[in-house]
Amino acid sequence: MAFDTATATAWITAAEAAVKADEARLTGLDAAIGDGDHGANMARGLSAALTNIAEKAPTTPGDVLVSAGRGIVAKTGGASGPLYGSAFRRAGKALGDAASVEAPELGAALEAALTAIKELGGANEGDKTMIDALAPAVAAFQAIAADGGPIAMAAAAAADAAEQGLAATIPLQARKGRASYLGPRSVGHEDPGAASTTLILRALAEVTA
Amino acid sequence: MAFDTATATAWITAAEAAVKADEARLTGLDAAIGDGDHGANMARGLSAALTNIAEKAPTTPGDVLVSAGRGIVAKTGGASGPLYGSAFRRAGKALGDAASVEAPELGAALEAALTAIKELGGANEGDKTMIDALAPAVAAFQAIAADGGPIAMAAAAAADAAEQGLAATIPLQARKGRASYLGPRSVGHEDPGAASTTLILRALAEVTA
Amino acid sequence: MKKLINSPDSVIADALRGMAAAHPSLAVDLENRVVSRAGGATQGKVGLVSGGGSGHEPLHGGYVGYGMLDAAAPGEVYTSPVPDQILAATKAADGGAGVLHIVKNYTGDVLNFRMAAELADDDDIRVVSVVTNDDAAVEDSTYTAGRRGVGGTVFVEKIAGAAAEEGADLDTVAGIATHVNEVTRSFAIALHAGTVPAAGKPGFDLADDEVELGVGIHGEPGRERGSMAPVHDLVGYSLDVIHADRPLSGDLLVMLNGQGGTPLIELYGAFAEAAAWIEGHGARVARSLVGNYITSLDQQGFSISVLALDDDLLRLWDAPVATPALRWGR
Amino acid sequence: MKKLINSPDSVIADALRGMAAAHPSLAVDLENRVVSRAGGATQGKVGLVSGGGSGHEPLHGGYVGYGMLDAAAPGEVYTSPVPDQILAATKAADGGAGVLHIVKNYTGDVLNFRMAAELADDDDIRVVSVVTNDDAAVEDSTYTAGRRGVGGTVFVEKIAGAAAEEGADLDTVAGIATHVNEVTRSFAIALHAGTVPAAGKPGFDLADDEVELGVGIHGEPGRERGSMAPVHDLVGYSLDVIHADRPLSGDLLVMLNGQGGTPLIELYGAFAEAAAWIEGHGARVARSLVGNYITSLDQQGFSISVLALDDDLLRLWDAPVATPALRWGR
Ligand SMILES: Nc1ncnc2c1ncn2[C@@H]1O[C@H](COP(=O)(O)OP(=O)(O)O)[C@@H](O)[C@H]1O
Ligand SMILES: Nc1ncnc2c1ncn2[C@@H]1O[C@H](COP(=O)(O)OP(=O)(O)O)[C@@H](O)[C@H]1O
Ligand SMILES: [Mg+2]
Ligand SMILES: [Mg+2]
Ligand SMILES: [Mg+2]
Ligand SMILES: [Mg+2]
Repeated sequence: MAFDTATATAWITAAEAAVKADEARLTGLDAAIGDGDHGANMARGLSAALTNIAEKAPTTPGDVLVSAGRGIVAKTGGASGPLYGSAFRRAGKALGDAASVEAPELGAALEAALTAIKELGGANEGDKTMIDALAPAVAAFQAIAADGGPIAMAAAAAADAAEQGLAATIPLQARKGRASYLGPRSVGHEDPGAASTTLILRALAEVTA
Repeated sequence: MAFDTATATAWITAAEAAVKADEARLTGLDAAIGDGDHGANMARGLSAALTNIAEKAPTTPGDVLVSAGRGIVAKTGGASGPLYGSAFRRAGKALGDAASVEAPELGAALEAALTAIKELGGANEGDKTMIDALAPAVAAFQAIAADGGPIAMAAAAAADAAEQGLAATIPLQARKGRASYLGPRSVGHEDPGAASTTLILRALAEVTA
Repeated sequence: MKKLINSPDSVIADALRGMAAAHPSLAVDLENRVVSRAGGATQGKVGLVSGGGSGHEPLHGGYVGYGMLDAAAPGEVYTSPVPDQILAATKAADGGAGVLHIVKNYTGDVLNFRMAAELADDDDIRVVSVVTNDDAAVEDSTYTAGRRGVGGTVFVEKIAGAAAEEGADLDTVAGIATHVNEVTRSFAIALHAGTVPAAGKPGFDLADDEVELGVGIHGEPGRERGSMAPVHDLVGYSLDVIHADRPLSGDLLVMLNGQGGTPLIELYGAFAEAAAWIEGHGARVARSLVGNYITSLDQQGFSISVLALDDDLLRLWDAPVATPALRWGR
Repeated sequence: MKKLINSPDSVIADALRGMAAAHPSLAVDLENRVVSRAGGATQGKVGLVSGGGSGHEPLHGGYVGYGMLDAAAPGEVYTSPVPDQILAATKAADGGAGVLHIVKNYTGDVLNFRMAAELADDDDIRVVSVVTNDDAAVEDSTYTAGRRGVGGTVFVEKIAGAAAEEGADLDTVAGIATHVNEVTRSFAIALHAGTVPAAGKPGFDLADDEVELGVGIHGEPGRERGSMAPVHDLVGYSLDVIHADRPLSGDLLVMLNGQGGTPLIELYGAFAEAAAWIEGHGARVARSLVGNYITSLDQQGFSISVLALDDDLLRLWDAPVATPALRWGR
């Protein structure tokens, strides 16, 4: 299955539903080591992404992701708004104006998203952020794509890797974002942004399965 | 047993101890239909009475009560400060400069206290105030004194009457003091001032027994 | 109970030390517990004194200064001050033109201020007392203690203070204070009771779906218990009570006051509802205050006070004032 | 949870309606969520914009007015505003002499303000940003997000605002703002967490004998949990941390700030302890604020912010200011 306009739209739709279904959990994670708004932020942001997609009626998968990113930046606020917003926008731009792409292009788009987040936020692997879920996921996706594997398989592997990355944030001490203010007390909790990244990648796996 | 300087001083001492021992109860009654400070007010007031007696070293029972009243007015605040303060002062003045008095004079002094409270606060029997304990107590005291009964018997009867008067405040709706703001919701509770009056009269019965 | 205190016994003394350290414009007599203007009484000006139990901050100490009070006498928490203390405040406020006592209608306050006025009379200071009783929650009757003095007291202190600063004589200032009280009505609703330090627990318990309607400023229960509702309804209820008691029309001064524990963002939300209600009834918010002006420790809830303005009252309200809690024009 | 709101979703919109109704000196753009001066930007003056999550009232909207901010952009509760909104505030503040963004150091605030500055650049508005990070509770390091911007932000807004009003150019105003931030340190302790309306319960739970030491302004836990103690000790602990980080001496501006749910009488008691500590260490309280200036909804607790004054800072602090929450001199 190729990644086209319909699939891209289905991805954002599924991501929004997944985040809304798990809004309370995301908020709870953020309350423990942040300020307790990550669930609301992501729900608001992905709703705005859907609204913007509906308004813009994009005709390529790249445009779908750019529209999603713009919607997220415009309405989310917080750290996750600019970070996820730039990520989707840069992923969309990486897809160019192709009507449909295969695994290698989608893998490159996901890598562009990761780079956007790193550039904007200045964080790296191990800082206990969404990067700790996204970076291994991108690597897993690209490994399968490089072997000629289909998008479905790559996306499933990415979601699994994100989940492991999420679990691996538990023993980390946060060095970026609000959780860093807690110092050693940030240890022992999942990072909320890594949790939402995992949900979003699981949604990709589901709509491409 | 006559009412002399030592007895008067013992009365205030016992009253202070009784109020301190029951401070939490008085405060609880006041929290229900007032502002929850009657226990603290009475404890502060009667301590001040003792301090003033110690300072003035009065040599007549009348002067003991005047000193107590002045101490109470000067340090209590609230409704009970002026009311009890005036009551003790007027009772003391009624005793004149006698070195020792018998039941009829002490009864007249208690009546002067009642009159002082009525004049100052403008309340009457049935308004759910300390008057509802003091008025029947004065009547009981004077009845026995008029029959030639001793102070001990009169004081015991006064304390009993006060207790009954206190119980009788439960079904009343307050018309004076803070509890009046509650309207019908003041029904169903003992009046805190009637409760402290009962304690003070019971202390009189004990020190004269 | 967790409180930012040293001990329940030291709360007033500690707060007075803090006021002294924070406000060079104030003279704080720690011994007599009197807060007055640092410069002393203004000669030839009518002096204004108020006081009452503590726990209502910034009332009254925070309203001492140019254009408002000359001295305040803070009692124990929720307990009126004692006569000697009020006398000391009266002396501190006396500039030779007499002193106005602004007394909230509570038996304790009324009696202690009355005794103080008698003591002042012995010292040849002429005192006139005005008793505020603006609380529309309480049924008024000559057979009872009558209505409580609540938020309208802030209006009385500001407006009478401005009149005194203009040079009005004692009877005129007292007349204006009386008039302000007469044209003001207040109503309050509590969501969660405050905690008196000496008591150690909230004055009453409310379930999550309950409110107290018609509370005073001493953490006491209200005239009835009601159901929790959106702020639109709670504010509407309050203004309905006020309007039924004294119909609202024309230009109004409106205070949306917090009880100490409600965040300012919520008070602004409540004020939005009040303003909409008032416009909807054909009246107009000409002046307003939104914030914590007369509190009940950390109680959660609000009160609304509404005063019917005329040109004189508006001018006096707008006149310069410079106190810790209310300041404009200088 | 009981809150004086219509619904968790409407809290910001309702509060902005209330601010609009309460303060004719403000223009409130309900659509873009921008609070600015009613008269519009002052031509030729450097514009000052701040913003951040809501829930800290009176910060920032309450500091819009003469001598302080030109515009504020309030986000959702505890969530930074979005770039378009900050851009709208920047345009409202732009009088042709450039605009200063005063940004508290949080990843979300920094990123959204950075994006807004880029958008403003597209519109040919010159923007300089100053990021405040005065919280001595957080260990500073280039490997982390660094320190939080907290109470010192109020000082920055006031003092930079005065400089802009005097006619200083953008780089000068930014330099002063940077300097104020550098010479200010803050520390906060919470007794009871506040409740975010959308969350419906307090951000953390504390036992009756526990406090959170070194909290920020977003209801988050502090750097460690400590034992409840007399206010003397809690204030002393806070000033020890500040003093160890930047020794206190000379003339100080001291803010004893409430977190929204602590009564003013307790804040004065805390200020008494702060003043005594400072005198005891040979420094001097030259100016002070005591009250709720940067809050965390209904959280109970306090923060202390201390700024080392010099003649210029003192003059700018004393300069006239006329905003809803801070006003003197006019
Ligand atoms: N500098 C950063 N780089 C990457 N991710 C970050 C950074 N700062 C924060 N995050 C992510 O953002 C998440 C918090 O998002 P959110 O709660 O929506 O914003 P805020 O912290 O402003 O309240 C964190 O859990 C973390 O994963
Ligand atoms: N007008 C009055 N006449 C007589 N007693 C009164 C009057 N007003 C109040 N009281 C008494 O005072 C008691 C309350 O005293 P207290 O709690 O110490 O003062 P406050 O009401 O000022 O807090 C009431 O229970 C009542 O018995
Ligand atoms: Mg968050
Ligand atoms: Mg009482
Ligand atoms: Mg009382
Ligand atoms: Mg946030």
